[in-house]
Formats: sequence, structure tokens, C-alpha cells
Amino acid sequence: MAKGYIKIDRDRCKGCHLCIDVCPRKVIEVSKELNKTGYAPAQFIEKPEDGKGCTACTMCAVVCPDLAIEVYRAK
Amino acid sequence: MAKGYIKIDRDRCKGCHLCIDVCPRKVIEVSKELNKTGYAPAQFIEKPEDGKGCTACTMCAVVCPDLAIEVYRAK
Amino acid sequence: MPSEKKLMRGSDTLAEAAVRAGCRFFSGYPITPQNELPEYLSWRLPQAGGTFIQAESELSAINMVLGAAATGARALTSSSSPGVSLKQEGISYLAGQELPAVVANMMRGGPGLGNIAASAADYFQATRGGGHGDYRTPVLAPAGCQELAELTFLAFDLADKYRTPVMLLGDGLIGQVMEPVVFPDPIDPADLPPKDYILDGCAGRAPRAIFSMLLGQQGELYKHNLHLQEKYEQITADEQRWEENLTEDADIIAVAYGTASRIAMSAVEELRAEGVKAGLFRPITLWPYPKQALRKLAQGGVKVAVFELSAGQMVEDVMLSVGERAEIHFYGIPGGVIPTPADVIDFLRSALKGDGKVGRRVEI
Amino acid sequence: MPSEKKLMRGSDTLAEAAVRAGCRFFSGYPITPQNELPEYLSWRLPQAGGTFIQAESELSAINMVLGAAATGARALTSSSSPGVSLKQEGISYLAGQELPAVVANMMRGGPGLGNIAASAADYFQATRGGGHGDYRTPVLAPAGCQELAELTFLAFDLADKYRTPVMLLGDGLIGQVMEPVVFPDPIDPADLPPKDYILDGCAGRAPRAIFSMLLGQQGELYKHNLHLQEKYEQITADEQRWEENLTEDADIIAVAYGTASRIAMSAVEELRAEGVKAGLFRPITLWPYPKQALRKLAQGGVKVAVFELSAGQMVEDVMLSVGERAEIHFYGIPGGVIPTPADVIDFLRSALKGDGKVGRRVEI
Amino acid sequence: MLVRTQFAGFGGQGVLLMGYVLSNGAMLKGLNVTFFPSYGAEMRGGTANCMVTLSDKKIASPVGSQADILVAMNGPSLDKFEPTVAKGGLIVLNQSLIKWGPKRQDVEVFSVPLVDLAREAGSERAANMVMIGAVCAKRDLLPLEDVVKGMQAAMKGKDKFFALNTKGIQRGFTFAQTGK
Amino acid sequence: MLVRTQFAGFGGQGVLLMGYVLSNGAMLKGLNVTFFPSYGAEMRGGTANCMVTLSDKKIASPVGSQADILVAMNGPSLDKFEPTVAKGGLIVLNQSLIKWGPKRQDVEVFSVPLVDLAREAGSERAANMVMIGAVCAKRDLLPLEDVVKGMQAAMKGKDKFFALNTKGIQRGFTFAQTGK
Amino acid sequence: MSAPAAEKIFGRPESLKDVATHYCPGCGHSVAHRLVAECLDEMGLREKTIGVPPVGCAVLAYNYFNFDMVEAPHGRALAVATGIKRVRPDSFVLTYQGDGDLAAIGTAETIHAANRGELISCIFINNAIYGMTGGQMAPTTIIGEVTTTTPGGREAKAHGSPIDISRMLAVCEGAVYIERCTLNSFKGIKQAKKAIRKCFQVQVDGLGFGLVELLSPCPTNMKMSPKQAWQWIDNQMMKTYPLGLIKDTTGYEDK
Amino acid sequence: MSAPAAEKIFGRPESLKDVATHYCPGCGHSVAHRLVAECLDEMGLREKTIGVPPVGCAVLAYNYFNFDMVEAPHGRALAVATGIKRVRPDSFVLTYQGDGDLAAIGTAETIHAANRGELISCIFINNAIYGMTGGQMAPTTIIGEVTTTTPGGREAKAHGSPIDISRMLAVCEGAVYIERCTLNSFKGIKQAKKAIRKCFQVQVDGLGFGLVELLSPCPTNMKMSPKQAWQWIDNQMMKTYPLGLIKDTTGYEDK
Ligand SMILES: Cc1ncc(C[n+]2csc(CCOP(=O)(O)OP(=O)(O)O)c2C)c(N)n1
Ligand SMILES: Cc1ncc(C[n+]2csc(CCOP(=O)(O)OP(=O)(O)O)c2C)c(N)n1
Ligand code: SF4
Ligand code: SF4
Ligand code: SF4
Ligand code: SF4
Ligand code: SF4
Ligand code: SF4
Ligand SMILES: [Mg+2]
Ligand SMILES: [Mg+2]
Repeated sequence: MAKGYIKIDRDRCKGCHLCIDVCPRKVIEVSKELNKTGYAPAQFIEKPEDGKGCTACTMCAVVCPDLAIEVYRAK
Repeated sequence: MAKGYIKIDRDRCKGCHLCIDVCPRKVIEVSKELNKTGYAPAQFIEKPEDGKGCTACTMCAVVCPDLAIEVYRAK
Repeated sequence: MPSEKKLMRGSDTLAEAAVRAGCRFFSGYPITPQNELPEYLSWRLPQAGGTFIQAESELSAINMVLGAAATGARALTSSSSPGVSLKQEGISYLAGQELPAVVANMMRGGPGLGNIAASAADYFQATRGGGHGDYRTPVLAPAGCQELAELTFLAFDLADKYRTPVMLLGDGLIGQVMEPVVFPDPIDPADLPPKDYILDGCAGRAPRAIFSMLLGQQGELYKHNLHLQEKYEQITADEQRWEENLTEDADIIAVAYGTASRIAMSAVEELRAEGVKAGLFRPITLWPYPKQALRKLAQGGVKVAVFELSAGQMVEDVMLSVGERAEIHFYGIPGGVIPTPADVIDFLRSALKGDGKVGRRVEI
Repeated sequence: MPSEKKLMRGSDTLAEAAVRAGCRFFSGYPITPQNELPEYLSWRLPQAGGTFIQAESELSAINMVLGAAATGARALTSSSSPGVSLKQEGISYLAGQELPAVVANMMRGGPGLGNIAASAADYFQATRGGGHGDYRTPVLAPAGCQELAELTFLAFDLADKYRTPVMLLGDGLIGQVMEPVVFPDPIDPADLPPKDYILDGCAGRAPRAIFSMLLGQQGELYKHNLHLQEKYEQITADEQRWEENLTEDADIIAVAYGTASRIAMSAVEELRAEGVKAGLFRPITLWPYPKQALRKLAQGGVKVAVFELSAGQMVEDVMLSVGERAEIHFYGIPGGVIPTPADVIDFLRSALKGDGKVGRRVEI
Repeated sequence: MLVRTQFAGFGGQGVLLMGYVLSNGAMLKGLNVTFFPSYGAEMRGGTANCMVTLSDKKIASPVGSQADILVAMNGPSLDKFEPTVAKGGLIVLNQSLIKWGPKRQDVEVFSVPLVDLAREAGSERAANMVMIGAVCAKRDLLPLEDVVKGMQAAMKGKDKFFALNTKGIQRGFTFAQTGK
Repeated sequence: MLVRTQFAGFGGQGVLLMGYVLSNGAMLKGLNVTFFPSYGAEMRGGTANCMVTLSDKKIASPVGSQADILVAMNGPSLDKFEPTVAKGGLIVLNQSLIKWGPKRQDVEVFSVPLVDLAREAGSERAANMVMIGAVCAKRDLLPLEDVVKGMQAAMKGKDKFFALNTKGIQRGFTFAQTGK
Repeated sequence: MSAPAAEKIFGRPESLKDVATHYCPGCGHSVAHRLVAECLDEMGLREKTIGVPPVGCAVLAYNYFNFDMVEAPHGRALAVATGIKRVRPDSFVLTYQGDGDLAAIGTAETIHAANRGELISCIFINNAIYGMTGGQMAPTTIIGEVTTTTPGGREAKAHGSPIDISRMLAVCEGAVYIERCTLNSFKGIKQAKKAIRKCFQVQVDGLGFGLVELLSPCPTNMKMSPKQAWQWIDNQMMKTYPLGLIKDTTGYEDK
Repeated sequence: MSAPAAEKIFGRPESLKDVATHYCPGCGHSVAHRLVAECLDEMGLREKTIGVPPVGCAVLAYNYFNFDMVEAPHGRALAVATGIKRVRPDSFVLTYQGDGDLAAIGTAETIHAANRGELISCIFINNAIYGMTGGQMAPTTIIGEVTTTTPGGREAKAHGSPIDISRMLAVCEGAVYIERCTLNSFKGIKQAKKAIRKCFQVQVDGLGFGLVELLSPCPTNMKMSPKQAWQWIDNQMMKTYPLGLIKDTTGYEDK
């Protein structure tokens, strides 16, 4: 099971997609729907195909310019 | 006989006396009379006591801030 | 041969007109709303064999212009309100050293950082000299792109003629608006009259010095100032420019310049359409102020209605022109809000009625 | 307890008065004729537990003052004409951010580098705002050392009361002259009313921000400017100061401020001794200008004779005050020459006769 | 004749270009024209707008008390500028993005399914050209060929877009004239 | 009573100090006083001057059209300021340096052999004190003790010079009063 | 996606208000804001802090930072900060300046504040461009970089060379800590945070002037995607501005 | 004392007018003037030269130098000179600036002119004091030096450290030659002249920005005799400002 997960604030996200680039697990993708401000936000892939998922490594959150990501570690 | 001599423009001289300090032959002295502007100018000792006199080394002229000294070399 | 008609932004218009007027040196520092001007000149001037320098500050820019002017080049700098405040010392030096240069100010909302919308709150600074000492600079206030092109030529001519810095006073709207422009014939700097005071090395002549310090105990600075004042009187006598619109039979005459005058003219047109006898007096030179021309209109019970994009600055010149010969009303919008013709219509109506609802009556 | 009487130079007087008025921060850059002021404060402020900084430039100095004012200190900067030109952007920011500070200008001859004699050619700059935007600063013009001491206190009080920069406008003579001075009681800064806008760390309260940029599309800057204008109207209503001397029965009233007023007063005294009914009106606040007070005197055929150490700047305020109610004459000495009472006597006589030999008649 | 058109939308929608095309076309046709764009920090946050004024007489103010035509490319723009439209004026909507209509009852509303029409013309990127064509046709501001000329002048040097853009403009004209 | 005294000379001659001593003495005596020194670049080239105005009434201008008394410490100063002396005024000369007299006939001239008197008082460096004493005595500006008080106030902290300076002032008084 | 027993390990620092910023997507300013806020939080400085944002894209920083702030005129941040720090030596004073602000119009203020050794921490956002005014050449713009005032790319001869103000400041006695970091990678951001902390410590310990230069992407004016802007910093900008410690006379044990 | 067959081996250069200056006795400005004039003469540059003296004791230099000159506002000499040189690239352009002018109020102009590599020669008179205004602290005033605004002597903590602007300028790519010399000895003056010549050559050869810093006595404001002022430079000032070449990327063969 995934060791962690992230929450992305859709409407804070500005669609820079840097989180997508850095995520080692490739568990973030571009949302198909635009958000309120008109950006294509990032969205978390809760159940990735390879079944591995987020490690709570925080890389996405650290690079996110807009503090749109919170990271949680499963206890 | 001296190898050279200098001419001091009494009224250009501002009495800084730097020339007196640098002259290796000690052939410059303070004049007793003030000049037009009120400074005590330097004056050349044409016939110094030791009989050696100016070597036209230009040191006095080089340090003179006020271009009050011309240096001549005997031919 | 004049250029073909082209839709051009105000800032670009000023830039292109400067080059065509023989300007070969520009130095400036970015500031909205006039960035397009240096951006345009950054490629256009080198193309014309001139120099464009983005200076490290407005201070440096105005002083580079001082150097360029001292060597004889037609030189320009441009900025917007806060940046122009920083140039005041340099402008005072240019005036004191009697060096020609053109300084453009695309005014924005103030004070302080304010905002970047069109404003006209630097009138005092421009006309009274924000710098120190008894100097004045001719101030030209275009109301549209075509006029901006023409006044840019005039600015360089006046600068050279009187050996003085000249101000082109625009604002965020004038800088950004696009209108069709036809440029006058370009001037080759080589064809301009030679200047006998410039520095180009003293080969074959006595060295020259350009300076503004006059320490002499014989009142040298005083004499220099009398000379400057004579020059300013000459300029005052010869260089007043203005436009009158529908003033002959008017019951109320709006007085406005630059962007405000455009808005006011729309208001006047709409009022005329309703049968109200409104007119517009538009100063083109803010210094020298077209005092006598305005005074001539202030008679027979006409009301004078001053409209400014400021809290009330030009109104002082109107008062000094009109005195008690006519009722003067004032309406001002400070702080970078662009009013609409409807606002001005309300003002003119209120002034006509004298109900004090929009704007206020001012009295000496 | 007021100090004992001491013979003091104007610059030192201002400095000492500032410290006693609770000023604990000074930043400035040397320039003649006011160098004694920073020199004095360089030892006096540390002694009083305050900070003296010789800044790297006038720009830096005014902005250090801005920072000090933002934290609540009574702060002062001082310079002379060219240096004050460089402070114009900063003054506009102080006005826009509504921060109190005192700016002293010991005017010298201009424009440009000019000379270091007493002059009064920065009147426009001081009263109309040499910086950008719709702001005004109260301007206090002392005519002697004792008054300078008192006006320095007032300057800090007005600055705090209205949250505005205040100018102390002196000149080379006021800065250098020595006169006996008695200082008012010193003020302990700790006793001054607290300021609820200052920055001192947000412990126990919401963070504060001090700024002048108002980009909002709802006319935030416009509203801020209306607020500023209301404040300026308040100051105009409440803070006019002036002095009248021998004006009641006068046939001719000299109008002069600062050093010029001292010279003019000597002239008035000498003329009175000869039986000529001369008087003096001396504005102490140049902005707000004591308009109504002067207007009240302009009646019954009295002549108004404006005398300035400039080519004619305050005369505009006199015209705006007097209008056509009295004949206005002007005599100005630009460029750092200090005239004598005899010059002013000639002027007043000529104005009385109306022969136009000294000075000139000015008309709206 | 004096017509003021307000264009408004997102930064990326080519709002200013629409105004610029119209202005150039009008100038080439011999009309007087002023084009006033929003600029600088106003444009941060992704919104853009401009006002184009056309007249056969000299144009006094480049900004008007009211707009005769509002071209709203997205919802926020409609909200912001709806109140500034003159009574009896026209609001042209980008139907592909604006799902709700204006509240005003005293204006004409013309909805254009921009994305669909642009796709038909060859690419979604021609949406703004479709719009300018539709607006010009709807109120007879300029004939087709002048709009095309205006586009070419406005995009000088970018000839590779001319064909697509012309198609877009044509598509807009057709839609305005035929309703489809 | 209103007396204006102009002091002028070389930079090194203590010209400003003379004015400052007089001003302090007058203030301590309860008179009104203004002291206006030359300053800054004016002082380059070694000249210095100042004007002291004393009055029992409020003093209007600190600069006058004319000086009642001119104290000229060297030739150039005499040349420069001679024309500014009021008719019937007094010119006090440093006789040790000024070999020629003033051209004016309508003024009183009082020559003081400064160097000699100063030497008698103890040192050439007291010359300016001799002068201020002589001037004050000559025109009864201040009594001796007020001049001394003025000197002490003016030179606060430099007590070691008080004795010499007092002697200098006394010597000046004596000379003015007795002619020797 | 709520998990009952999960621990939040990354969230918003208290020193940053919970509002959206006006910065463009991928802008380095936003990241730098967060790092500053995190360090202030961690060091317990928020309530003592007075920040000075001058004009530049970050002029509105007072809307985002959750502590006292005063806007400085363009270029004058360090003069304003000097006034503040001298009056309130117990406050923690920081400036947050762009490259145009710090290294062009504010050159004199920057150098002299450093030279005076003012106890101020300076966060220097080097994006090699004038962001706010729309992409004109900055003093730090690198050779060949296209800007709106160097349409043919910056050339040393006509426009001067990119200025290395951090190395210049290192000449000042009063500057005790200067480090150059970058915001274009996870690692870079981590290191930047360390440097900011150290810089703040320098002020807390009263050692002198500290500055952290942050290479920062401005995708908007580079006309690049955020990712491209990151790459450009790696491939181009770092050649002119190599990362690393530039000066350290703090005497701190290594970190 | 006229000797018939004597040869004048030291006299007034043509680039200097035959007038008395207003400088104080023993002032370094006077010496520097002569060196500049001699070099211009020797290099045949006088008729091509445009000089820029800003405010400072040397503001009246146009009364002494025998070539074209324009007064610059205080601190702006290098901006003015830039305007000149760019318009007239064939002219020989030099600035002659004091330490207050060049390193305080003019810091930004100095650094950016150097950084742009303007083809200008800068003569920098470092007398560690504001001469003209009467002896206030200059940015270059050394620690412990008493001035009218540091009556207890300059202290690093309160007033900042003496600024070494020449070394800062050396960081600029555009600056190709920087040397520090002194005017307080025969040898020093000789070396200073060599440096000035080389600096001028740099401009003639179009290599970049050149600057010669000259430690210069100001006896008046140091309240010393000229001789003491010389000694003070030796014993005090040179410790802070060691003589020698600071930067040389000219590629000239050594001299
Ligand atoms: C006196 C003055 N000049 C110019 C400006 C315009 N201006 C605002 S920010 C800025 C430069 C911004 O660049 P930088 O400091 O690098 O900050 P960035 O926006 O890149 O973060 C300029 C030139 C101004 N506000 N004031
Ligand atoms: C804007 C401005 N500020 C201040 C001054 C006053 N001022 C003239 S020269 C000078 C400094 C002189 O020092 P420096 O540059 O070292 O030259 P020096 O006289 O020592 O040769 C100052 C502060 C001025 N003229 N203009
Ligand atoms: S990094 Fe942040 S702003 Fe960028 S796409 Fe991811 S969540 Fe959105
Ligand atoms: S915490 Fe790490 S693994 Fe999880 S989404 Fe973010 S970058 Fe990917
Ligand atoms: S060095 Fe020159 S000025 Fe000095 S004393 Fe000698 S001759 Fe006179
Ligand atoms: S030339 Fe040499 S020896 Fe002759 S006087 Fe001068 S210093 Fe002395
Ligand atoms: S313009 Fe550049 S620096 Fe400014 S907010 Fe956008 S990305 Fe950031
Ligand atoms: S004050 Fe100093 S620098 Fe100025 S002329 Fe005198 S000695 Fe030279
Ligand atoms: Mg930047
Ligand atoms: Mg100096």
C-alpha cells in the first residue's frame, strides 16, 4: 500500500506542472477540467496502475510554487 | 659646479614645503618674505654652503603640487 | 516625404517621432506605462545609427542625456512619475547648463508608487520645476498620437532653439492608446544647425567648458539667472500654444489638456448635441501657459470649467489667467482613475447651474 | 524647563531643537550650507540615545528616514537644494504612505550646482511638491534662530499629527547666522502619543503593512487620494501661520518670508523712520499659504510689494491671495546674491511711486 | 457614426488582437479609430481588455462612458463589463465558455459558439478571428475584405497565419449573417 | 542703537573668532545680536569675514546695507569692504599689515599696530583679541569685562587661552583709550 | 482521500497568509516566499520580523507574508531597512529584492548597507530579468538572453556584462555571509532553505550583513513553460552564476 | 640665476592652463592634475579629450585643464561620460572624481559604467575625506580617522568599514585595468603617472574601462601640514588601501 498521499488544492493550483515532473512515482497528472481561475490543475493519482503510489517524499510540495500541495504520511 | 638649477615662481608657490623635504641636496629653503597671497614660499639656494648644489634631479618639481618649479639642466 | 498612415501606440509614436526628429541618443530605465518606448528604441535607434542605453537608474539616464547633449546630440529620456521625480536634479542641471534635451513623462497615479493608470498629477512638477532653482522648462501636452508625433518634433526644436530641457507630458492613456499616425519628414541630424557650445575636442579652437556652478563674488550666478529669466520671458512671449473648440458662443468653456481634454471634448460634443453651448479650451503648452488666450475668452458671463486628472494643479494657472473675470469651477479626478465623458457632462451641467453637486467653485 | 540663552548657528539650532523635540533618527548627506547640522547631530544624537547615519546619498538618506518613520521614530533629514531635488521621490512616498518626517532644506543658489549663498528659489518645489502625484507638505519658513528652534518643534508635531512629511525651509543665511536662542522644554520620545500604524513586530496583533501602491480596480488609489485631499484641506484650514508688522495703517505692505523678510523688515523700519507708511506681511507657513490673512490686508488702495530671493515664485501665491484687490509689485533676486535693506527700500519706494524702476508690477 | 466596442477576456484568448485587427481594418477603410488596451499590472491575473472606437468624424475621447458593443470572451468579463453597455447596445458572447447570459434586458445579446465555429474554420486557435468576423458582420462595422485587410496589417510578418485567420473571419461573418 | 560691524581678513587671523567674541559679549550684556559669518567655498582662497549686528531692539536684518564699523585685518579686506562703510563710520586697521590707508575721506580711521601690541600682551597670537578690545573700546560697544566674558563664552573649554586673551583684550582697550 | 491515521508532513507555514498570490505559474517568487516563511516559523522570528519589499513583482508581498512590512521605493529597500533596524535593533529585519532593484537602481544602497555591515538579511531574487515591468534587460541578464530591450540578445559590448553583485558585495567587510542558491530543483530548493536559515542566524547573532541570492525562474518573461525555465537556469544561467558559498566569515561550524 | 646654455627639463604641460588653482597647499589634486595633463600631452590626446569633473574640490578643474570639459552633478560623472563617449566614440573621455563622488553618491554610476566596459578612463582621487564640504566622513575614510561627522573617529560598527571600491570594480568584466597608486612621494607620483598612461592607453586601444586610484593628501581637512599628511598616508591609509595593480586583463606586456 502507498506510504502516503497528497492533497492538491485545485483552485490554488496554477497548472505549472512542476510537481508532475518531479514526482518520482509519477502519481500526479494534469486534470482534464480547468479550475476556477482557468488553469489546468494537477491532480493526484490515488490508485496508480503499478499499485505502488505516493511515498510522501514531499518533492512535489517542495517544488510547488503555490503551496497547493499538502503531503500526508500514513501512520 | 652644480649640474642644474631650478626656478621657483614665488607667487604660485603655496608654501607647502614638500619640495624642501624631498630635495636630496637640501638646496631649497623657506623664504623669509611672504608672497603676494600671504604664503611663505620656497626659495632656491643658488650657492649652497657645501658648494655642490642642484643636480636637476626634478624631485622637487615632481612633488610640487602647484607647478611652481621649473628645472633646468646645465648643458 | 511624410510617412504612410500607421496605427501606432503613443509610446511607439513618441519613439519613432524622436528618431525622425534627429534624436540619436536615448537613455532610460523601465517603468510602466511607458516601457514600449525604450523597447522600441532598443532596436530602432541602433538601426538609425544612434545609441540606446538602458541605464541602471533614472538618475543615470538623465545624466547620460546630459553628457550626450553636451556633445551636441539630440537626446531623449523617458519615464513615468516616480522615475521623473528622480530626474529632477538632472533637469535642474540641464537648465542651469543650458543644454537641450527632451524629457518625456507618461504620468501615472501617485503619490508614491500609486498605480499605472493615466493621471495628470505631475503638472506642478513639470510646470514649476520639481527641481531646485529658478528654471522653467517648456512643457508640451499632446492629446493624441498624431499630435504627439508633431510635438515630439517641436520639443527637439524648442530644446535646441532655446538650449533648454523640454518636457513632453503624456500619461498612461496617451502612452498606450493606438491611433493612426502620419509622421513628418525625417530630419538628418547632419542637417541641423551647428551648435557653437558643444564639446567635441578642442582641436583648432579654445577649450570649452559647460558648467552651472558660478561661485564668483561679482554676482555671476545672479547674472546668469537674469539671462535665464530673459530667455524664459522670450519663450513665454513666443511659444504659447493652445486649441479652441466651439468657444466663440459658449456659455461654458471647459479647460483641459492631454487625455482629460479628449474626454472633455466628448462631453462638449454631447452637450452641444443637446443644445448646451459648451466649448473647450485646450492648452498645448503648459508652460508657457496660454494665459492671454484664455483670459480673452473669460468675459461676457462665460463660465470656466477646469477638468483635470488630478486634485487641482492646472487650475492655479487658470486662476492666474482668468482672475475674477469669470466664474471658475473645478473638477478633478486624482489617482489614476480614468473618468468618462459622462462624468464631465455632469460637471459641466453642475457648473452651469452652479449647484455645486459635481466639482466646486474656486475663487481667488 | 527651557534652556538658557545661547548664541547658536542656525544649523546647530535646528539640530539641537530636533533632538529636544524628540527626534532620535537623522540621516543625511553632506552639502553646503547645512553641513554643521549633520556634524552637530553626529555627536549629539548618539549622546541622546538616537541614531545618526551619514548616508551614501540623499536618496538613501530620505529612505532611511522612511524606514525610521515606519517604525515610529521622529526622524529628520536635511540637505540643500540639489540634494533636496534628489529626495523628491522619497518625499512623495512618505506623503503617499502617510509617514511623518521632517525634511530641512537650507536653500542655495541654483539652478544646477549654482552657489552656496542664501537663496529662496525652491519655493515652488517645496510648496507644490517637486515630487510626483497630488500631495502637499506643510512648509515652515523660519526667519531667525529663535523661531527656527520653535518651528522645528512644530514641524515634528505637525508631522505626527497629520502623518505627513513637513518641510523646514531655510537658506544659507538662516543656516549660518548665529543668534541667541532659548530652547523649549525637551520632549522625551517615550511621552509622545503612541502611533497605531507603526511597525514593531506583530506580536499580539495582526501584521501591519505600510505602502503606497493601490492597484485595485475599485479606485482604491482614488479613494486614498480623496482621503489625502481631505487631510490637506484640514491642514489648510487649521495650520496657517503668519506675522504682520506695522500693516494696520500701511500704504505699502512688503510680503516676504525667511531671510528676505528680515531684510525687508529693516527696510520697513528705515522707511517708517522717514515717515513712509510701510508694513510687512510675513508668511510663516508657505503651505498652507496664509491666503485669507493677506487678502484681508489687500484693500483701501494699499500696495502689495512682494520681495523674494528668487525670480518670482511666492508671488504666485500672493496673486492667488490678493487677486485684483490691490496693486501687486514684485522684486526678486535670483541666484544666491544677498541683497541689502537699501535694495528693498528702493523697491518699496519705486512701487509706491509706480515708476517701475526697481521690480515690476504684476497682474493677473 | 461613432461606435465603441469593448473586448474583454482571458489573457490567452487573443483579446487585444481582436481589437487591433478591427482598428487596422477601420483605419484602412478610412475611418477614424482609437484603440485603448489594458496594460501592465492590470493584465496580471490573466485578464485583458481593450476599447476600440470607430467614427467617420474626429474622435474625441478614446474612452467612452458606455460601450455600444461588448465582446465578452469569458464569464468574469461579462460580469465586469455588462453594466457599461449602452441601452440598446449589443453583447456578443463566447458561448463556448459562458454558460449563463447577461442579466440586462435592455440590450441585444448575440451568442457565438466560438470553439465549434473555429474548429470548422480549421483550428480552435482561430476563435478570436471568428469572433471579430461575427462582431463586424453583426453590426456592419466593416465589410469582410476590410476585416481581412485589418488582420493582415495587424499581423504583419506572420503571413503563415493569414489563411487560417481569413477562414476564421469568414466563418464568423457567415454565422452572423446566416445564424449558422 | 543699532551697530553693524564688519570683520574681514585672512583665514588664519581669527577673524570669525573676533566676531564671535563680540557677539557673545553683547548677548551676555543683554543686547540683541546677530553674527553672520562667511562660509564654505567663499572661505577658500584664505579670506574670511563676518558681520556682527548689535542692538537694544529686535534686529531685523542680520545683513546691512552698510557697516558702521569695518575691522580690516589685511589689505585686500580693506579694499573689498571700504566702500560698504557708512558715512561717518569707523574703519579699524591692522596697521602691522596694511601699509596704505583707506581712500575714503568721510570716515574715521583708526590704525592699530596689532603685532606690536599683541607681543606686548604676551604673544602675536593674541592679535585678534587686541583688535576686538580696541574696537569695543573705540566705539564703546561693550565694557572691558563684557568683552572678556564674551571671550570666555566663545572659547568655552579652552581655558588655557583665557589669560593671554584677556591680556590682549586689555591691551586693545588701553590702546584705544590712551592712544598707546 | 482522507486517511484516518495520517500525519500532515507538509503544509502552509504560519508566516504566510492563506491567500493566492498574483505570481505567474511556476514563478520562483512563490517558492522563495514559502522558504522565507518556513525559516521564520522554525526560528520563531515571525512576531519580531519587519520585512521590506521594494518595487518589483514582489511589491505586493505584504499581502502574502504574515508579518509587518513596509513597501520601499524601487531600489531603496536596504536604505529603508537600515532606518528600521537602527531604530529597532531588536527587530528582525529582512529585505526581499529583485535583481533590478538590488543590482541596478539600488546598487548604491545595496553596497553601502552591506559595507556598513547592517544587521539585515537580504533575500535576493535573481531571475535575470525585470519581471514586473515586462521583461526588460536586468543587470543580471546573461549574455545572449533575449529581453524586450535586448531584442537581439544581450551583448557585452553594447549592454555590458551580467553583473555579479554577490561577488562584489563579498568585498565589503560588513558582509559576513553570502551564498548563491537556486530554485529550479528539489535539491536546489532544499539547499536554498538551508542558506536562508543560516542567513537569518547571522542577523540573530548580530554578526553583520547576510545575503542569499536565489536563481529564480520567470517563465512569463522568458516566454517558456515552467519546466523550460527550470532547464534554462541549469543550462544557461548557472554558467554565469555558479552556485555555492561566496563568502562566509561567520565562523559557524559547517552546516 | 639664468644660465645661457641650460635646458628646461621640467615645466608646465600644455594640457594645463597657466593659472593658479584654488587647491590648498600640499593638496594631491594639484599633483594629479599635472600628471593627467602630462600624460595627455605625451600621448597627443589633448585635442580629442573631453573631461568630466563632478562636484568635489575639483569641480573647478575646467578652469585649469586646457581641454573641453563638462561639470557633472555630484556622483554622476560616469553617467555623463557614458553619454559623451557613446555619442563621440572617437573622443578621449576621462572622469576625474573624488572618493565621495565615486564611491558614495555615485556608487551605482561607477559600478555600472565599469560593468558596461565603457571606454572611459577614470581618475579616482581617494583622499579618505569629503574635501569640498569641509571634512566629513567619506566612504573611504579609514577606521579611527577623525572627521567632522565622526568626531570620535570612524568605527566599523556605527559608520561602516572603509570601502574598497577598486577591488569591487575588479569584479566587473568590463573593467580591464585598475591600479592603486599614491601621490605622497616622489616614487609614488612617478608610478602614478605610469599607471595613468597605461589607463589612457586602455581607452585608446578600446579595451574597456580603466581606473587609477590615487591616494591623495588633504592636509586641510586632516588638519595636518602637507608633510604630516604625506606621512599619514604612508603610516595609516596604505594599510587599508595597499598599493599596486588590482586588475589587469589588458594583455599588455609588462612595463
Ligand atoms: C523609480 C522607479 N523606477 C522604475 C520603476 C518601475 N519598476 C518597477 S519594478 C522594476 C524592476 C523589477 O525587476 P526586479 O527588481 O528584477 O524584480 P522582478 O519583478 O524581476 O522580481 C521596475 C523597473 C519604479 N517603480 N520606480
Ligand atoms: C546632490 C549633491 N549632494 C551633495 C553635494 C555636496 N558635495 C559637494 S562635493 C561633495 C563631496 C566631495 O568629496 P569628494 O568627492 O571625496 O571630493 P573631494 O572634495 O574630497 O576631492 C559633496 C558632498 C552636492 N554638490 N550635490
Ligand atoms: S506544482 Fe503546484 S501549482 Fe504547479 S501544477 Fe503542481 S500543484 Fe499546481
Ligand atoms: S510526495 Fe513524493 S511521491 Fe508523493 S506525490 Fe509528492 S512527489 Fe510524488
Ligand atoms: S612644493 Fe611647490 S608649492 Fe610647495 S613649497 Fe615647494 S615650490 Fe612651493
Ligand atoms: S632638482 Fe633635485 S637637487 Fe635640484 S633643487 Fe630640485 S630636488 Fe633639489
Ligand atoms: S513576471 Fe516573472 S517574476 Fe513576475 S510573477 Fe511572473 S514569473 Fe514571477
Ligand atoms: S580641502 Fe583637501 S582636497 Fe580640497 S583643495 Fe584643500 S587639501 Fe585639496
Ligand atoms: Mg528580476
Ligand atoms: Mg575626497
